[in-house]
Amino acid sequence: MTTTTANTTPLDVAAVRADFPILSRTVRDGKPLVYLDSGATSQRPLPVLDAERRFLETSNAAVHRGAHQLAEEATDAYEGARAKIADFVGATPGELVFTKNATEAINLVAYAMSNAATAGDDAKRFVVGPGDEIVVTEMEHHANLVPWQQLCQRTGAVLRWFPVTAEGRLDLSGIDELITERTKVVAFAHQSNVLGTVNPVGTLVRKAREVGALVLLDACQSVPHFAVNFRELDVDFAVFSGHKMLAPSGIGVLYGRRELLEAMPPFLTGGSMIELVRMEGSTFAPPPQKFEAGVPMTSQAVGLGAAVDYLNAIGMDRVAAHEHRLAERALNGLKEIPGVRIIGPPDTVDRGATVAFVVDGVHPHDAGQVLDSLGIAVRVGHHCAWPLHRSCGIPATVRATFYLYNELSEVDELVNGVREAQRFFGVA
Amino acid sequence: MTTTTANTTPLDVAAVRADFPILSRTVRDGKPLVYLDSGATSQRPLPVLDAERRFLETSNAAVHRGAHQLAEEATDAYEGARAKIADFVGATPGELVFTKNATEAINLVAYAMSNAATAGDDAKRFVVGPGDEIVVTEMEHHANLVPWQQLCQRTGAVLRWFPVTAEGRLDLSGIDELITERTKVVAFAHQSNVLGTVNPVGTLVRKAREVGALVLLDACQSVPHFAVNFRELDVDFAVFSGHKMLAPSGIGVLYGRRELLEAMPPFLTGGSMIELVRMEGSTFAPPPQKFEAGVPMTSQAVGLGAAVDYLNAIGMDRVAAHEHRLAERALNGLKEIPGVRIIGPPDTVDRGATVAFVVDGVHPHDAGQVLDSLGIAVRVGHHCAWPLHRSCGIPATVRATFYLYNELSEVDELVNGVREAQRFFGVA
Amino acid sequence: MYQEIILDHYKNPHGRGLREPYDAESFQVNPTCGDEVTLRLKVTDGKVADVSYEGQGCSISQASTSVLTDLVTGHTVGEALSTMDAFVELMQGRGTVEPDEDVLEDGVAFAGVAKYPARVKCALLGWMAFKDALARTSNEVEA
Amino acid sequence: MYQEIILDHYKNPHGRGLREPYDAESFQVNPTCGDEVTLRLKVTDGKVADVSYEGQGCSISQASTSVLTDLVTGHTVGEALSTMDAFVELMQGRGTVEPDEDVLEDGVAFAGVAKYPARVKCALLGWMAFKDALARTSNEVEA
Ligand SMILES: Cc1ncc(COP(=O)(O)O)c(C=O)c1O
Ligand SMILES: Cc1ncc(COP(=O)(O)O)c(C=O)c1O
Repeated sequence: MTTTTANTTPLDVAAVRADFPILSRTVRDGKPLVYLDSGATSQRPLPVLDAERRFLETSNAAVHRGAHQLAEEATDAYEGARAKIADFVGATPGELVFTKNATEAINLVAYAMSNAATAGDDAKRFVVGPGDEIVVTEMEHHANLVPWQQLCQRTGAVLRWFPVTAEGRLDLSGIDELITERTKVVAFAHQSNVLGTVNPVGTLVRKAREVGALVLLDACQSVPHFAVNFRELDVDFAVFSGHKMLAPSGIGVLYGRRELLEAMPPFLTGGSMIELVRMEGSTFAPPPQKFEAGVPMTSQAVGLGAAVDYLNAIGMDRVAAHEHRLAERALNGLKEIPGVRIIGPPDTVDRGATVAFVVDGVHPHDAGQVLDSLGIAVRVGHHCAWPLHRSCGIPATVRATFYLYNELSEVDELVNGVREAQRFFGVA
Repeated sequence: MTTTTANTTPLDVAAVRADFPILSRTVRDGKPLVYLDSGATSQRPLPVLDAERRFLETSNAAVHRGAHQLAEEATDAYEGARAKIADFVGATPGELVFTKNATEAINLVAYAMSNAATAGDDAKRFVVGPGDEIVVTEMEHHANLVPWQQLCQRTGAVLRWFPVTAEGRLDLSGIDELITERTKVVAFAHQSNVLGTVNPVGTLVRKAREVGALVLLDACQSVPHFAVNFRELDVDFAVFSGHKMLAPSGIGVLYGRRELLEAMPPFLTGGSMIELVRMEGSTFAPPPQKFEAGVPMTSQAVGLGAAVDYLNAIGMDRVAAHEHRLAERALNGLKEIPGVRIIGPPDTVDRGATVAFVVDGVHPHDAGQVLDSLGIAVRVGHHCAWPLHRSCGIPATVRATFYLYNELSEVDELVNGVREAQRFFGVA
Repeated sequence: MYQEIILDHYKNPHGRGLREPYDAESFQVNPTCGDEVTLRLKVTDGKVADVSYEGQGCSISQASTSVLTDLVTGHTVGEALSTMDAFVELMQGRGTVEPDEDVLEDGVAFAGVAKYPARVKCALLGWMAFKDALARTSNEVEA
Repeated sequence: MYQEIILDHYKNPHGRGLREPYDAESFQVNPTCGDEVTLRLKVTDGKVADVSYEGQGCSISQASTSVLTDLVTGHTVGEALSTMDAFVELMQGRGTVEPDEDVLEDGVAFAGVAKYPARVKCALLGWMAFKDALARTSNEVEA
């Protein structure tokens, strides 16, 4: 994660905001919208909206299926987007599978592994069963936890996990007991969607390599926010979602090392992913097609390609530097309020612009409601990371997440809003 | 299927076409586009494009997850769309699951059935294994074939199928031998995507009920084209795709009878589909949420809702009547050409506006290429129904598929184009 | 939406704490925020003899459960059910339902909550537990 | 795109039919349209001694396989591979590659096909079978 600001001119946030029509709307009786929920889903800039619309008004057709001009143009647009997105994360197009969201991408790997049991010799290396273990962490989003619980339920493998320290870091002290010869997969978030913690990918990858386990990186909260290169990180699989990085909903990405995607059995089956189909049985296309059954999310891929162009034009280092400033200001501002407790690392070292907190005496729902009445959109609840909240001994938090279009002044509004909530509930 | 035109004023095709920007473009050096590939994917009218864009510019947020105003509006838009779409097919909102396409919807059922083996007592009725049979037909799209082959591979069940007659109808003569006490699922297309044949749902449902088998209807080629009511058809499951009915890509639908969706184990797992999550295990939300893991296709659902509004405003009976006229003209026109053979029923009885054919002495690819050079977009190949083509003894066909925006004159252009292809290849 | 009445019930909840004896217990959780309630119900001679509960949650869920105990305790099961129906109707009415103060008493204070769909689940959490507990006892009650 | 040369090869394919003896056979299919080719290869003393094939497909796939037999038969494996590379490059060039007639002979007629991506697979079907067959013999050839 690059957080040095030395060589980058600061982001012109006002110019960026002009690209996002929704940011100029008002909510709750005329309050300007302060959107601090990009960790759940981001907003879309005009170039992304326009790219998708242009595609639909000029070149829309089923891809990889037709021989007419529209089908050619659509296929080019779809595959062109794939190449661009692959490049954005240090992958080749053949290593990039489109899914509907990151959740599907993780399920794809988990199901391919249970399918491996009946998929012949090539798939053997993916088989898991009794005696095998899958390792996750206690800070995972449900999307990177429940599919592995279910894989274990289907196969008899056992799920194990890294605990989290009081400061919101992974507790790696038991790494040698957790990641062992029995470990088949190590799956973890690059950046926590609650704590903001950026996890030590290198350490976990090295250990996994030692024991021959596969590594799956949940990059949902990293790829949108700083420059990420899967090849350099040396992970086997990685996933992220378009809607969290200025792109349409309905599209996610699975990255897989080529040789793994080649050997791995398919997941969803149907049209476009086959080689030969007979009533008696079928064979399958090479990756990535093997994992893309049915008519795909064509215009959404085009939109994600446009989002990548947009982010590249700004520069991910600049995005990261801006978010660094936002996170710093939020942490400092909130820490000054008596009765507010940050859930996650207290400083910005290896930490993104996701700030979760609790307010003594004010339930997160109530705090969120007061903020909402001021036009400030945050998320309250467990943010699909219920076990993490349990391990912190709290049912829920308030979470503010920032992105390239947020102003420093919006951080101040958040801080003032929290004070207002305290006043309202008589705890300050 | 309603094909009587008596009480319906004919469709104003010119007015409809004005809603579809792409239809006024030209291809191949200035030829007006004649789009006859709606069976692969349809085009999108302005009201659908605008609805999605309006949503993204005003109310976009993660649904079912936030407590701020945008999240409320987004959730309302998403659930409002679900209610509208459910109503369109005679279902209740709780019976309608959003998937990325119809292919995922079929896979969902097939995987839920193999998951049932380890999902406890509630799921028992879905378990399949050695000795059980799944029945499909030889005219299925790969999407309604390969997932069942794979289910059989995972569980040891056996796949059986109805053959197709020379006229392109289901051969039901062996129904009593095919659908038996061993049958767990009968899965078939409402309308074939190649032959245009509309299958006898009632006969198959009655027989399936007799033996206690579940019925899955592939309604991809029916819901877009005539009024369909799943409740009245009395099927257990049904699937269709948005992109074939004027709506965005990236969204499909699974219909399931409420009590089945309640008992059926989940498929994709992750955020938004849970009830309680602990590291040790999780429980799941009621349907439809149970089957919608992760951030869903929000704006796409809104688009599909708008497409349903658009179709309702025109009236599905009118759409069907118009397509009936198109099919009749195409069948008559093509039948007159020596050397052209229709693959599928020769008349319009129980038959939709999908016309596949071969031209003696001209390979479908070559015929398609000549048509493309004239601006006519058809599809060539096996149309993801390879076994059907094999059973007809042909590797491929040319397929023209019509929709509400096609003019009768476009049918004539197709017929003339086929004659042109014959001339070019010296066979007429 | 934060009426004084709601804040009063939140700060000074009525009938809180789990008590014996009881006929049925229900545990309910709001899966989006993790709020939970455990509610016990004692029915005697067709009447709600006691409702006791524990839970963690926001002002809305805590206050509405407090109001619940006031509204149903001492009433017949039939009366309690129709009060519940009225409260559910109010909450799902999106702000279009005019609450009847004779039936809902302090419950009318929640009319404003109905305009915030995400909070409706909070307001109904305790009521869902009550409904569930009632269902668990209903065989005995009817017998 | 339908050059006379292509139509000639389509109507009068060269070297068609499956022949013995052969070192390797390859079956290739175009999964989108079902076109298929079975190709046999005989290599003698490092030279392509015979290429024979059967198949069903469009004018492009049939003609390009016919051209293939002309271009590789009698040439060393090395020469055949570099001809193949040139043909593949031409086909994947989207119409931007200038074909070398000395190398590709009748194959230059396919330059126009390169502008139709969906047909490129047709033009390459026979060549992929040739490449695959060659790979299957290569151990012996190199030994
Ligand atoms: C009959 C039929 N079934 C299933 C499908 C698969 O639909 P999708 O690709 O949208 O999942 C199609 C269309 O491709 C179809 O025509
Ligand atoms: C860390 C993390 N992983 C996974 C997901 C799941 O992403 P999606 O819902 O787009 O599948 C999210 C976001 O919801 C996330 O923040």
